[in-house]
Amino acid sequence: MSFAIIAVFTVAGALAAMTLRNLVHCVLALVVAFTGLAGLYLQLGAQFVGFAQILVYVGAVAILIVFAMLLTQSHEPLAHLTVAPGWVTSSLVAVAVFVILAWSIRSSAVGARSIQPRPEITVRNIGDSLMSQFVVPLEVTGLLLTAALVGAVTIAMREQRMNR
Amino acid sequence: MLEEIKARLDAAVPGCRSEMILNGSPSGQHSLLLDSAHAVEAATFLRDHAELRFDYCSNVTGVDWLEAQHSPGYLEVVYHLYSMEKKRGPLVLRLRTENRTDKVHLPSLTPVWRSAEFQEREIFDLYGIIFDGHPDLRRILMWDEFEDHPMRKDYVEPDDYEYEPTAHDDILAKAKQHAMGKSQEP
Amino acid sequence: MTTAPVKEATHDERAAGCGQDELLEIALGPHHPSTHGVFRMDVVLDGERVVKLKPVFGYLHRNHEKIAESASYLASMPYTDRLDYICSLTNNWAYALAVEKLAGLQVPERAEYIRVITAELTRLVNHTATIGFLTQEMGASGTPLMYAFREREKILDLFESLTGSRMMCNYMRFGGCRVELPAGWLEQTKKVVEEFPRFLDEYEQLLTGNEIFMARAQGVGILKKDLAIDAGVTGPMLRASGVNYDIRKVDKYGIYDRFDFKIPLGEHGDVYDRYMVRMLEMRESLKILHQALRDLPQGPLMDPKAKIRGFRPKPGEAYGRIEAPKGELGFYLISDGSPNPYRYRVRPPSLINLTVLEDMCRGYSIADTIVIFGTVDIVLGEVDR
Amino acid sequence: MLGEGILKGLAETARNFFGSFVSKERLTTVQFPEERLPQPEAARNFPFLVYDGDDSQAGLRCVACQICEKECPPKCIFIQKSSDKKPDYIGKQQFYPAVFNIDVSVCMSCQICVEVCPFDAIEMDNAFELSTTDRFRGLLWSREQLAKPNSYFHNIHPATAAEVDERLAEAKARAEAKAKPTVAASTTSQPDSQTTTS
Amino acid sequence: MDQKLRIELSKQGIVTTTLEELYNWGRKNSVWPMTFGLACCAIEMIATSMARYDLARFGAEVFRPSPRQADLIIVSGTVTKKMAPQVVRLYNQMAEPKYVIAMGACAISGGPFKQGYNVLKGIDRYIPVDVHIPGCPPRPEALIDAFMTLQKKIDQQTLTGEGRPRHLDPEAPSEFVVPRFGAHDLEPPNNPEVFRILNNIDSRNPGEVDAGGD
Amino acid sequence: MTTPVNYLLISALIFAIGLAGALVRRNAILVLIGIELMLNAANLNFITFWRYSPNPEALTGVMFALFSIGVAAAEAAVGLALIIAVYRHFNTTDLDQVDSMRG
Amino acid sequence: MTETMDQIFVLLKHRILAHSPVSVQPIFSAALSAIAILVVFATLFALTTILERKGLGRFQNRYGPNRVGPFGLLQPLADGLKSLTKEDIVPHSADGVVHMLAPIVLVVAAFLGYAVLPLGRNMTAINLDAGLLYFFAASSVVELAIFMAGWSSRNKYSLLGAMRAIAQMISYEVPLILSTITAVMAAGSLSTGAIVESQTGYSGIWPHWFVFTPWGFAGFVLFMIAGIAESNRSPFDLPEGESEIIAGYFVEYSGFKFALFFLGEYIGMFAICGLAITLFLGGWAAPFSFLTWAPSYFWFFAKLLVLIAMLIWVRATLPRLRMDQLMNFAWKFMLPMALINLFAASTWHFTPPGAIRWIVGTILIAVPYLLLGRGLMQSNKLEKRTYRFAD
Amino acid sequence: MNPPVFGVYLPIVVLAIAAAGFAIAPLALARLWSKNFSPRKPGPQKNSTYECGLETKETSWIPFRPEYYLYAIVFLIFDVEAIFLLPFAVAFDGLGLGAAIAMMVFLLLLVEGLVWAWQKGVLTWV
Repeated sequence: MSFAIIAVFTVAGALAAMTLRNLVHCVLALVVAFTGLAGLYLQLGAQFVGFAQILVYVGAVAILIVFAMLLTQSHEPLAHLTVAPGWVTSSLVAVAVFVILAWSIRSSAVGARSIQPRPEITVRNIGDSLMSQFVVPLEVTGLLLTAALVGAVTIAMREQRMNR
Repeated sequence: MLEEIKARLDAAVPGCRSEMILNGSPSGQHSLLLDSAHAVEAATFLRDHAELRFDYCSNVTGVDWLEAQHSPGYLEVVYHLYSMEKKRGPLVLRLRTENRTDKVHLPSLTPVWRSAEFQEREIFDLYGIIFDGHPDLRRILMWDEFEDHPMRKDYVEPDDYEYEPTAHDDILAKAKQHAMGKSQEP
Repeated sequence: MTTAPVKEATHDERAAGCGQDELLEIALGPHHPSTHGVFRMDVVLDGERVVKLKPVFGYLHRNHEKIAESASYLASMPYTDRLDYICSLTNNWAYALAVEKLAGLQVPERAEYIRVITAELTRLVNHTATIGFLTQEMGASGTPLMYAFREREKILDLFESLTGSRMMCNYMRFGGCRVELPAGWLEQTKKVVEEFPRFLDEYEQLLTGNEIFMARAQGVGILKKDLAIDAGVTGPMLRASGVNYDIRKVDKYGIYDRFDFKIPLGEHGDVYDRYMVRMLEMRESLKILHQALRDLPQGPLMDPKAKIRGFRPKPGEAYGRIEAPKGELGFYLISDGSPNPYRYRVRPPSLINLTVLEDMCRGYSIADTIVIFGTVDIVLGEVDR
Repeated sequence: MLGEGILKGLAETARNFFGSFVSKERLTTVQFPEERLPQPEAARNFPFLVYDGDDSQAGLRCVACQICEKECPPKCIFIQKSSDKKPDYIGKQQFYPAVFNIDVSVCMSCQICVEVCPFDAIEMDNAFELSTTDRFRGLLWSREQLAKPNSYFHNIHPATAAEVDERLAEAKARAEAKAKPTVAASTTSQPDSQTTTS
Repeated sequence: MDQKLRIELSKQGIVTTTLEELYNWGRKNSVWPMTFGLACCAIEMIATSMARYDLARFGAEVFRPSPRQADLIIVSGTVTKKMAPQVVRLYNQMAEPKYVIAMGACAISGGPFKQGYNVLKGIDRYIPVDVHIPGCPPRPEALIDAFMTLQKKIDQQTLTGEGRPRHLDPEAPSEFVVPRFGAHDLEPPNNPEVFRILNNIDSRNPGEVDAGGD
Repeated sequence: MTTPVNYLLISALIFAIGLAGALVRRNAILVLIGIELMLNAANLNFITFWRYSPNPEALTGVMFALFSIGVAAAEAAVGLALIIAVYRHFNTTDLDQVDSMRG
Repeated sequence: MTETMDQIFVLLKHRILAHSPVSVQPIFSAALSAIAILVVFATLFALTTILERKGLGRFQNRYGPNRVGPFGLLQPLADGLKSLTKEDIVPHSADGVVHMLAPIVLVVAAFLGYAVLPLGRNMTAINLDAGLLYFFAASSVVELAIFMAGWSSRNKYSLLGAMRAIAQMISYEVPLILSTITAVMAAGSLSTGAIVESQTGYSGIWPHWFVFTPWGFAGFVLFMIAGIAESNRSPFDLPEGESEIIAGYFVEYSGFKFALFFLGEYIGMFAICGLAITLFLGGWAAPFSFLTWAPSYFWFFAKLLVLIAMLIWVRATLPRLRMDQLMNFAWKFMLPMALINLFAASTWHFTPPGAIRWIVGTILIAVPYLLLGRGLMQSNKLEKRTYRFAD
Repeated sequence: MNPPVFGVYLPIVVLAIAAAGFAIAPLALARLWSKNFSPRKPGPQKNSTYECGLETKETSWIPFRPEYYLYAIVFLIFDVEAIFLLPFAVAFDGLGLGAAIAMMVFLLLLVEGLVWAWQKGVLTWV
């Protein structure tokens, strides 16, 4: 039952995020979708990921989007519902993708898998494996984050500060 | 001292036609009337002259001389100058308009002393003297839509006495008249 | 608050760095918590930086000059209280001084001493209030202001028992003062003056070394010496910029040449200097008060030549000025021999000190603007009259 | 060191906080309706008319000379002179105010009316609890509302009142000396001036 | 009328009365003034909120800078004609229930500056004033006294019926005409809904003047 | 009992919605939002497969999701910075207009 | 007896649950906890508003509210009633739905954090393994609520206030999280319960609170500073800096919605204080071993009140920072200090116990503090000045 | 024993719902009050945007500076970093010096970014 509730929230949020006219409303709907996804992670027993999802996506990415939006959205708060010229085709493509995915999921053997007993994964487990098995990806991520920081800042502040 | 300044001024700014205006009160603050065409030049001289150094313009005032006292009437601007460096003053300068109605232009001394900026705006607002060369000549105290110059002696106030508990002399008359006018209306 | 009209930028302009000229216009006031009443500043912001600042006046234009021109000389005296309503006694003095010059009245010595005492007390009142409001503008939640007003109340009590009113003293008359000191007033004043330095110490303890206060005040709102002189800035603001000009010393009006006091001068001309100059000036005022209270002579209070009713000075004009707490307060009077002044003009220090507001604020953030504005120390009654 | 000044400031406020529980100096509040600050002798708010004796109207010292009306800076006094006369405290026949209104919604408490009054008939009251919900009925005071007995004056400004009484007694004595024959008549008509000077 | 109905009605009456008392109690003890100072009286208003007089004792030290959150506008000082539209607009933007204290001579009638060409002769020309405090400026105690007068006034207001205050009456206006700046004066010079002029001026008996408005 | 199929279907649905949005909407920020949604759908798949894998004790799925969050965050930062740069250049975030104004 | 007093609420809950059917027991239990949290902290909010006003009064030489009810204690009730009956204004240009939702989201987000706060022994609504992360996740929603409020009002002051608030909150969130990591390292868990448990021991009479270590003390101070900034309290109350931007993001809110913002802010402040207690001040543990007889929740709330009093004290004293100074302080002082503290903490764990540990730890923190502090002063050109006098 | 809905997270959900109810209830009550007694009286003046008592122009668009965005980027990066730091901290006492050094390297990378940003003036509020 809880799955149904969360799923409805998530999908509704995602749908709203993609269809609402007002950009801010879109972001708020997106937040609902993110939160719903976090709920799904929690349902699946990935507590750490679930909360990390909220912290990063709701607390940071959404804020980032909001800032970007307020920076770029200039004169009227309403974004007109502009759609690409070939929106019918695009929608059809998306529907097709969904149908194919759904069909493959249905027909695959995954559904038959029964759930394993709840694994006792704690943050400590994550930490242990992060610092042992995944230490290289960790460093790479660090590098990536630094690179992203440098890149994003350079792109965003180009012209701005240089002019001053 | 004033004579000395006048002599120097006349020598330095030949066309300034300065004129001493004597003051009858015990304060003894006599003033110099300047020709408006040379006022900026004279003011600059007074400010920059090494021995005079009237670097500080304290007070700028408008005066409305109605026709009754001085025929024909005119508007006057009075500047009180001091020297911060030499620590002396005041030197009183006067500028006059030609009349009170249409020829009310005077040169602005704001380029010489910035402290005149708001005071000249105020005089423009309240007396209607137009200062040529003022950087930002707008109304300062009254709202922009206002049309009159209230400090002029012949300004008529708007009649807005609705009810006067202290009905008093001419106010009483006004209020009575007003009340009567209003009560006749539905 | 209006948004600047967005220009239709050409492609080239956009490419040159769009978003550069997108300025925000904000009106601070007339109803704004920290514009000391009904002042208004139209500020143009680039981000948070002030690009342009236009003061808008007149929201308290009470036609003081016009009213005074249709009233007798005496009747204007209570109106002067309401000019700079924080320090009515110095306003009284400036007006009385101008009229005395106009009519050639002599003030008895005792009255001069009392004038000095009340004027210096007024300076304390004004500076405490100013500094209190300044901290309020920096966002302190009332405490320094409360302490400042705590001390102010003590002096207001003195004023009340001397003149009958806390704020609108209406005490001085042409050629002297209105009433004799009440019994016990001198002792009470001495006590207040004795205790005042302790308050100053506490206040400095609270603020002067406070890092947040220093960060907010130092290097903010710098006013250069030359500009200050050019723009006719007077009072503590001028002295904070390093100009040694105090009318008490220059004109030696009243009996100020008899007292031993110094003029504190700032170097940087920033908010911190203006704050400190006021603090130090209060200490100097206390010195003057000590001396004046010690030396107060006996004698009459009024020039016998002075008349209360039917006062008609000879035709002529006079400009009298004093060092009011906010700067040079001058009165310019033209008499035509009638009981009313023909022209009555107030030279308000606050208005003219505001001339440089834009120059001081340009380039600083909007929060600084409020603080800088606070150190200009204006009172709207005087600015708009 | 960073934070030193902040700590000093905190110490200062803490001293005031704890001081407020022990020292009167650090708890300066006067809880108004219950506690009241003493009003000094000179305190002034609005003018009132002094009367001698018991009759608040007949005993008014005011002779409707209208000087205060003329001198009042905000022009808040309105006087209409009576057509008949009545004897004043020294027995001289004087006009009296048929109408004496003060609009306290205009009055600026400047005390000039008191200063210029040659008869000490108008004095400053120090009552201030005058807030009203009705501007028109509550703030225009008539002769009846303005009249207050001399004892009240003594009550609020004892020193000034004593001075005034002395002056009046002197004037009266002078008047009596000048016009001996009418003394008897005037004292009978004005018995109150005796009581007040005592 | 049958007994049951009467009991029922009186029960409702009790409910209304308790509600009314509670409502008035809450309102009168939590009057938050707006940070709004105009002139000299504003200094005394500030002094009132300072330690010596401490308006906070009445729970009224919460000076809200935004009119949305304030209950009381203390018109403290001279309202000039240039300022009048702003004052009225601010008053209009306040949320009901809202109260006005006209503090000092200038706010009530223009006071000493009444003769000025730029001074509004009483703020009650445009907005309904609840309490007037004469004085120039009134002492801080006088403001506290006015505050208590306002509390008393609030306490006497009824929740329902004819005599209910303006903000409970759906018919009564909640915002008033904001004057415009004209070429010589404000337009309109007053708001007839608030300020009803008097028909007969009788300076002899001011107490009996037929004051149209209130 | 919910089966992995439900989660996977939701994931597919969100992916499709994100895809549709990214393709249909012309506002650059909305396109980015669409992409974020797709990434999240993928994350959900990771977690689901981890949870229903024969050996959930191996934290691969969780770690993958964590790293994916980090990478997606970096992507969002750079993407939005790009949008801002584009906006500054063309004064619009409408991709069509950007397209037509190129050159 | 002590044990019973300590666990009285837990026992009470169990007693109540025992009488309910098994199928609804979990939901019932959750509801009981939720209601307890709401009631307790809403009451605390009311109490704090009046205590703050009275306390500020005392700092300022006056009484503060003392006329409504006994000692003025009914003041919050009157304020609440007033707010309830006040007209609710929604500006016509505002975004109605978002305008309406913002205060609700704020209150919900502010309350969510309490789920993991151990209010006493065994008194945690839910003991999550990733409790701390959950707390931060929940509190990050507050930013969004503030943005909603500021944006939906369509008022420039409120939008400016909201942007300031968000910029401030995100800037201080980094040092906030980093300063907690030291405690997490010591406790070896993200679970708030476990963190408190690890501090419950005593050496003699002295408790094993993390605040009594160099890194713990530094962490606590950093956490509190960042926490004050997170909850928009003075001297970091720029978003509602009334001397500049009127009332910040809630300029346009009236009536009870405005009250909800106040509630949300105070609730957020309590949560931050509660977390500080949990992380550094030993949670519900008694301050001395001989005081353990008092119930655990008593100690929690006592510590909470002390921290709140401290915040009031700070508010009564300090002026407000400027926006750039605020951001500088966050990024150029707080963040480096938090990182250094992290380093100091890990060094602490790798050095053997004893005096050397203390010396190294203290130096590792004090030296950078002095250097950074001086750098901060110098980069802003702050100095003590002397003045000259003219005759 | 796992509760039927929302698993162990039930208390959170219940708390959220209760808190929402806690916020909504007084709002509903206030609405009820205004319906019965004190009518809401919107008006063109009253419901216009507050701006210091001046008239408003119907726009709320403020040109924001990119500073906000730059800070947000740095924040985002450090937020993600915290996500990795937290599990490390939890497992810290069980890990050796090597892991700590690995984490320090990770941190150092980010600090490097911070220093770069600092030097670039990103962290300067304009």
